Amino acid sequence: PIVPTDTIPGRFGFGRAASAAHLTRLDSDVRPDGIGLPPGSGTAGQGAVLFRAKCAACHGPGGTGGPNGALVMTAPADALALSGKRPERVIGNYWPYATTVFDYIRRAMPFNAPGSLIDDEVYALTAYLLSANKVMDSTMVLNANTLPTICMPAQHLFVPDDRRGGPEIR
Amino acid sequence: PIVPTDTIPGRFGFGRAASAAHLTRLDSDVRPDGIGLPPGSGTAGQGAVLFRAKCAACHGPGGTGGPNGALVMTAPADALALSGKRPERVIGNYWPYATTVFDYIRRAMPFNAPGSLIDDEVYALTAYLLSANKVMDSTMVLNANTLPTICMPAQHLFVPDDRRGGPEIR
Amino acid sequence: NALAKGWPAMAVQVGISQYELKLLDDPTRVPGLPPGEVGTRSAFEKLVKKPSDISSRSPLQDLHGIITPSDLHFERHHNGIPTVDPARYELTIHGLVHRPTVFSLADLKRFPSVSRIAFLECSGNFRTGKETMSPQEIAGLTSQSEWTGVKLSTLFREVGVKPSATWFLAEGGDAARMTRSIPVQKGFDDALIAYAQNGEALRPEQGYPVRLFLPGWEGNMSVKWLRRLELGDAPWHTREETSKYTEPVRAPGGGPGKIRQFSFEMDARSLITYPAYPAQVERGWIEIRGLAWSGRGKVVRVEVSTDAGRSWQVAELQQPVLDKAHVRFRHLWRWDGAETEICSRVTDETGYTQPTLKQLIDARGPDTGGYHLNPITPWVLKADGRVFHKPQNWR
Amino acid sequence: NALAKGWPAMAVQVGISQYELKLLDDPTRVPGLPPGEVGTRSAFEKLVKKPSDISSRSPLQDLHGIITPSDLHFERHHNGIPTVDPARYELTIHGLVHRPTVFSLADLKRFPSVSRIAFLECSGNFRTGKETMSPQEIAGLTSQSEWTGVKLSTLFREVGVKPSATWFLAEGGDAARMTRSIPVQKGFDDALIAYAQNGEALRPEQGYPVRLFLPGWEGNMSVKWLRRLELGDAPWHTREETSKYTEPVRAPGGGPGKIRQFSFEMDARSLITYPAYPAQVERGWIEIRGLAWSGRGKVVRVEVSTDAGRSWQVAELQQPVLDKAHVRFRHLWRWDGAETEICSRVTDETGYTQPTLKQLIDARGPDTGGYHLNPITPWVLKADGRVFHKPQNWR
Ligand code: HEC
Ligand code: HEC
Ligand SMILES: [Ca+2]
Ligand SMILES: [Ca+2]
Ligand SMILES: [Ca+2]
Ligand SMILES: [Ca+2]
Ligand SMILES: [Ca+2]
Ligand SMILES: [Ca+2]
Ligand SMILES: [Co+2]
Ligand SMILES: [Co+2]
Repeated sequence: PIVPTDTIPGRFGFGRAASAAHLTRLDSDVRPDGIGLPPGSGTAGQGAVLFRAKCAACHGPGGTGGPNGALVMTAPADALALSGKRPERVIGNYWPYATTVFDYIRRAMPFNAPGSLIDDEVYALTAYLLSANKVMDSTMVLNANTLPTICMPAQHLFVPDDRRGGPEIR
Repeated sequence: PIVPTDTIPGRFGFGRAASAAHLTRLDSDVRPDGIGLPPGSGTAGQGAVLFRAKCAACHGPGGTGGPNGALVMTAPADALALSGKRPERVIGNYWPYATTVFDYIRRAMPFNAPGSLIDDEVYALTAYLLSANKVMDSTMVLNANTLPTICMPAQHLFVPDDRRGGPEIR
Repeated sequence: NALAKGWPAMAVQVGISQYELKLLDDPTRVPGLPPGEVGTRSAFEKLVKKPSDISSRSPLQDLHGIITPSDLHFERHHNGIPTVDPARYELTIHGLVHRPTVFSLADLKRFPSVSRIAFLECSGNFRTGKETMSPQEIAGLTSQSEWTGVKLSTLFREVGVKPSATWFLAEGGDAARMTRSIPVQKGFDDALIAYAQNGEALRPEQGYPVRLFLPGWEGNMSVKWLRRLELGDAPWHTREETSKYTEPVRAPGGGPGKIRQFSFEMDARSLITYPAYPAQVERGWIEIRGLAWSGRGKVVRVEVSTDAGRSWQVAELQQPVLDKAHVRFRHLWRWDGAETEICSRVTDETGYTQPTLKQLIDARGPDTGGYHLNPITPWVLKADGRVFHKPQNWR
Repeated sequence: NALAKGWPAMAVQVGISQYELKLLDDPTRVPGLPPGEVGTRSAFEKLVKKPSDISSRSPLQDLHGIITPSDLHFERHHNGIPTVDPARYELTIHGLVHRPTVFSLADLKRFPSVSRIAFLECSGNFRTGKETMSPQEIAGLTSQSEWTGVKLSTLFREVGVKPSATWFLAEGGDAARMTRSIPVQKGFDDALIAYAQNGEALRPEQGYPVRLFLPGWEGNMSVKWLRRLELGDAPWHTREETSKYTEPVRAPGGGPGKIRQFSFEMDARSLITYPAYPAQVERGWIEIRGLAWSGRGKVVRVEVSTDAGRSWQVAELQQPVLDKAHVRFRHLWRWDGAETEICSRVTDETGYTQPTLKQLIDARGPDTGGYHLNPITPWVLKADGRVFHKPQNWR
């Protein structure tokens, strides 16, 4: 006889519960609203020193362009527009959220030793890059409270893709 | 505008005509009606000498079984049936056509040097195996005329597969 | 040429380098290996065929989905793998044709091409005898690829096959000069002159540079390293269709036994590949997985029994279900931990349902030999979760 | 670990052994090589990807059918290929879920599994600029596999995703800790937690042992070496969805330009892969062959023009045409030997037809950058049969 199949369960029960310690170790992302930012702080001055030592070889002096690309605007957008040149897409003129700078440096930089910076260093480097990009006052102490308050010039340009197929070319 | 596709041709014209010489070199199969058998001839006596030299190491003395299997019936089927043993499936009790022996030896044997026998040798070895299997008189000269006349005991057993799917198990 | 032949096996065994060991502790803190010209299999995966002198079996229990990686496609050769220079390769078509023609590999690739995913199975693909046999050992002489080539019907038209032609001979360029007689109708139906497999040129083990591919028919007929096709008005009765690849069967009505010849189509078959020896499972939910196929068309149903064949449940078939192709079936089951037997059976679009070995032997007689055996293949699940083959001896 | 990394390339270059050379004269007279544990590619075939520091391109012009051999699947890494020990591998799912859970690889394989054939394409997959560019160089960052894994929806149910969860973060275990925000709906629709590719375990380059696979969506989001999924109520705006993988576009109505973000779906695209640079063809019948695909569903039509886009003919699509999958198209054409331009365009089931680059730039503006460029890609056929890319410069 052909009998009906076993009812598929709501849960299979495979896997183990994730402990709080496990999640603390693993959960290191940062959102624009600041959720995920760790304790600690840093300033642009501290960041400048770190940047020279750990970053400038790849991103150029002051982050203005090296073998792995610029991180800092070199001229105001207006000046570039007048000169007919297109501005490089860097933090100051393209990134919509300052928290992303912290998150990305912490997870991926320096490229040859990712995960090697402590959180204070990441705050300091973020402060350095944000102030070099003129989106933050160079004297401000960056921490979990101040970082999410920084407003990025390009933020209002971002629009989610609303294409849904169909004949239109966009 | 969407226009209709080019008409597909009767011929593409790729490839070159096969010359008669090319086909003569390549076309070396043999059919039960003898088509494909080459000139030349051989006897079981000649074949016995060749077999000892080139075949017996793999198929045993007289072809009665070696590391690569028997080619010759060792006892009549009746005797085996009486003894309860199943006869080995060899030329004399299983092969439906004598021409196949010639064709197969010529294309594939000896296993370690296929294609190394001349046609007279293949006739001789075929004669030897057919007479050892008692389907041919040991004195007969085997050639393109005589080989297709040999009648094989198992021939009437062969039936083409006539299953065509459906529920039946056969 | 052990190096050229042996490199992939070597690579599997090279294992993990010192550099990689360092990475293992925390791969997020050390840059990884750079992109390459040709990818590698992970050093942690040991995926190998099981070779004998004349064949090599696909590791069915290790595979997922329906595509067999080309380097794990089963092998069956009658005198080894020839090395064929593609620049010198030629296919000759002659006999009962209006224009005997020689095609180079480049010529063949110029014709309209087709691709299809289909299985290839050796008709001698059943072994049994001991409990510790894996799907690979029992039925590893089946594999599936996406084959690309020119339809044989296109070449038949090109050379002008005469109406009197009813059979053709396919001959390989290997040391066995493998030769089989094939009805011309199959050439018009769906035969392929294949030059590619899973996106790339055929592998040498599968007939590089060109093989015949006859969907659904016993693997031996899909002649590899194909060099010649001769059109004729009768079969040739080559050694591989008389002495071999034939089955002693009972006569209809019970007279003296017959020998079945030209048994081309591969009968519908299925096999559970998980759980299967040497896997060990835990009680609770188990997804029973396997392959089902038929040489006569599409699989329409696979049923799974978890109580030694007393009751059956319909398994899910992974879509798309293709013609003459391996289909992946899956069936979710909650195992209570008691010893039992699990097995599968397939039904194809002709209405044929996979039989037990006993049904096959009853129908064909005990002398039938090893070709075209497609029995239901039960696995014994022990209370400790180990899974064993249930030997199906009859000789 | 140059050996382990380099072996396939080495094997390609090992060439023909002395023994094989002897065979080449007449392979029918010398026994061939024996069956093996792992097959080899023919030494006559040189099939390689084209690597840069960060990517490696599939040799589209050398491939047949729709399956990309796993070792020729394109690569794009953001800090190399990590080596992940499958025994230590874990996937953690947490955030807005009822039961934060850690799954081992063995756990993942116990869940109900599915397989599907689908393409994966990098959204930065268009290069142009000189005539001597092959399909591999122009568009080699797309490949297709049969992927097997567990549906993400199955895992979502297992951990109990809360109704408030609208996005999830996928994080890789590589040195870039690649991170993307993905709408939860995609997880319920058709996302896969994949552990196998073309029948075998994922290759390291494609995320061994486990990757996310989002059918039809830009490749970067199908995070490789997947180690963590966090459910949340907003996107994270990671660097790869802000600084990268976004496109400057014209504002609707012509205001100041905008930056398009979260452009997930890969627009329908097609490309002739034969004849294409560096092939040279002869006048007469030519089968024009190529690939077509859409991230929004099925391909419904491919048209081919052999007169620089003045007229179009409907090409044949190789069946089965699968959802979000490369489809092989073919079009038979008789070339009279006069210089011309050939190209293809696809239409998908949403009614979208592949545009020209000019249409794309007109719509998006000249500053749009290199993501999501899917233009009609013409080939120039010279009178001597050589085929060249027609550079599509706009910057
Ligand atoms: C060894 C070379 C190297 C070093 C050292 C290095 N970087 Fe980078 N950086 C790169 C590369 C390469 C990329 C691009 C990675 C990618 O796109 O996947 C990058 C990208 C970035 C980006 C993102 C740029 C963008 O526009 O998206 C930032 C920010 C950054 N680096 C910051 C830093 C900081 C801060 C340091 C020092 C702590 C640093 N980098 C050190 C190589 C380096
Ligand atoms: C080096 C070993 C070897 C030598 C020498 C050899 N054979 Fe064979 N022979 C084999 C093998 C192995 C097979 C089975 C091949 C296969 O099935 O593909 C075989 C099969 C045969 C068969 C078919 C048997 C059957 O029942 O189907 C015949 C006939 C045969 N050999 C005749 C000969 C003759 C005649 C010679 C000498 C000229 C010869 N062999 C020399 C190894 C050898
Ligand atoms: Ca988080
Ligand atoms: Ca002939
Ligand atoms: Ca070789
Ligand atoms: Ca079921
Ligand atoms: Ca390795
Ligand atoms: Ca057409
Ligand atoms: Co058969
Ligand atoms: Co995008």
